[in-house]
Amino acid sequence: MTLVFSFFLLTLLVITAVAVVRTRNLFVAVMLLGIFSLLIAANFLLLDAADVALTEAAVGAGISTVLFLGALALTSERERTATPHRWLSLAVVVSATLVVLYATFDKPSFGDPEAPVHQHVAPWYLEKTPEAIDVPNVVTAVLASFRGYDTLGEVFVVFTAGIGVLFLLSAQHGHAAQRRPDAKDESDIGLRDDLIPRVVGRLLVPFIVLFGLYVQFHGDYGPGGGFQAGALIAAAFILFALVEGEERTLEALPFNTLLALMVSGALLYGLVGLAGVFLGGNFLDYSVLAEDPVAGQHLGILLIEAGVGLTVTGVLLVIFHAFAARDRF
Amino acid sequence: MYYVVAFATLVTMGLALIRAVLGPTVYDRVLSVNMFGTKTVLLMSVIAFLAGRPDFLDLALAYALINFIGVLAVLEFFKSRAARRAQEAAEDDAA
Amino acid sequence: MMQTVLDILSWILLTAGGAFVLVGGIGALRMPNLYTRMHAASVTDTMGAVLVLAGVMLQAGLSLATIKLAAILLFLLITSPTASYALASAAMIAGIKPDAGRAADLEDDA
Amino acid sequence: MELLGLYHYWVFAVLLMIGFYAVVAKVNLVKKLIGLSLFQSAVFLLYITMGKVTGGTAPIFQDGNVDALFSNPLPQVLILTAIVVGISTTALGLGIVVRIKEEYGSIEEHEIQERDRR
Repeated sequence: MTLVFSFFLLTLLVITAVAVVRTRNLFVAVMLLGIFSLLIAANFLLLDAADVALTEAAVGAGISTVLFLGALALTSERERTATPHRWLSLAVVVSATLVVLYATFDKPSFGDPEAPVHQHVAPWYLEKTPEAIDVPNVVTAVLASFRGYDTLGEVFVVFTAGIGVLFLLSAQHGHAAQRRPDAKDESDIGLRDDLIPRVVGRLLVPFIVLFGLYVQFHGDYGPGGGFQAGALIAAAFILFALVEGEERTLEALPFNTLLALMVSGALLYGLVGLAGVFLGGNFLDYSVLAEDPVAGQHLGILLIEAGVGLTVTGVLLVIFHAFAARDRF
Repeated sequence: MYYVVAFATLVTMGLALIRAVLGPTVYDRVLSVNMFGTKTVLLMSVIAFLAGRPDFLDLALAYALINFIGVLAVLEFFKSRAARRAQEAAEDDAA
Repeated sequence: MMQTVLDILSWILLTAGGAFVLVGGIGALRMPNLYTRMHAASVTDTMGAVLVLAGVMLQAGLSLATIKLAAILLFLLITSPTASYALASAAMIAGIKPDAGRAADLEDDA
Repeated sequence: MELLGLYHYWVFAVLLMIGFYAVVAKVNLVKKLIGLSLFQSAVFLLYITMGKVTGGTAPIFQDGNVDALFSNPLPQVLILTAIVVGISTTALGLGIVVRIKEEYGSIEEHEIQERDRR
């Protein structure tokens, strides 16, 4: 029966995607992208991927909409020109689709336990997690411990993307501010005039942060972890910025603190890895961090998840502030 | 019984999607997104119990907490656009 | 005995909730203009959500899940009217006037 | 039923190519990025679909029950990190588009090329 639900959601997904591409109004495309994200998160949940669905929820529900809207405010809301060579592109894409569809016939049927993906590595992770790491959430165990290198790389990609956005958008920062000093005061108040969003927003911010911390530290036992928590906490501060204005958010959490968060998270991750080397193990081998290997694993996972959470929060907020600061000039 | 609710929610999602695709104004689309959000919360709570995994409720909780940020961002977007247009008009008048 | 009563009660709540959700969805599709559609959509956010979550809560019994469901319900009841307010406010700024007599709407980009 | 088992993969293929169409055919740079994120989501869907095992449950042990049938945790790990990386790189792309708009006054590809030729 859940398979029927899944089919229905997937069909809606395709309709949404077609609508996203067809509309010439970019604002509408962003709204439809929000629906797309909700649908794909529901699909992930039906496919047993609770952690992935939580990540999609944390990122897709607030942050990506806010970022796209910020970019639209700085560029334009409409596609001005019609698609050139439309039929040629369509022909190319349709033939490519047919090739990919042809390839799917070699795929093992949906949910087949005998499929090649399930034969190698994954059973080993499921078998070893209880004895070697002893956390209930196998996804967290694989993410933070078995494949710690991989996650280290991902954290640095996120970090680099944050630095890239800073380089691109904070150029001429001071210069532009001098150019139009009056523009700042009028558009920076956010929704401070709207009493209802302001009260509700202020009320919810602490709860979202609290939930973010729960997701961060409960990630060993249920769906969650640093990536989801970072996105949730960033969403809380973005909400605060929406209802109270940029200025006050930067007072509460100054830009330099955000940079420090970003850097310290990545550093913490790397240092935990190095600590393993100095204590006589391998890089990112947490077993040597404590007397008991399993306790060492727990400590290591806690620390690197904290590092991930710090970096993701820092980077997402830095990106948000970079776009929002441009908006005012 | 969960199936009845899940089915009703899915059909409503479909209807909301039709409204989002048809428009006609951008605000109808925002309305659909918002409706979609609450429907997803309901669907996820029901799926959590259908699958016998109450820990999936964290997801529904996440959506319940942060889904309205998108709509607030839309309001902020239109307000600042209106302010920008008013300012541009004032500058044009001055020039 | 107690369990049966609870089951029946929760099934009634769930079915009624499903019905409200469906009605709201049909309303959001069929109503003539933005503000009336918003009115229909909010039925699913309030009545639908309250009944469905209450029904699920009765099934969950006294556990952590019930507390989470209560939190979900509380936050939904706080956030969805706020979202409706924000949407109506944005539409008003853009100049869409509530007009019961007019069936059609302005086009995109109004 | 045999064929319906491939429905998820078909949806993947169609979504992938819808995103691809937006990237190759559209001239608006923001639209291209939106297409790219559709493309990306399609890949996420493929991975998670491959990880699903019929009758399995999410790979989180409940009450110490380690012997139940679980879906494959590995694709979930890869995609979980990829989603956050995806939003950061999309933001980077949007940052480049914003700078292009500031320098060229347009985000339509052919207008940018025209200005470059001058």
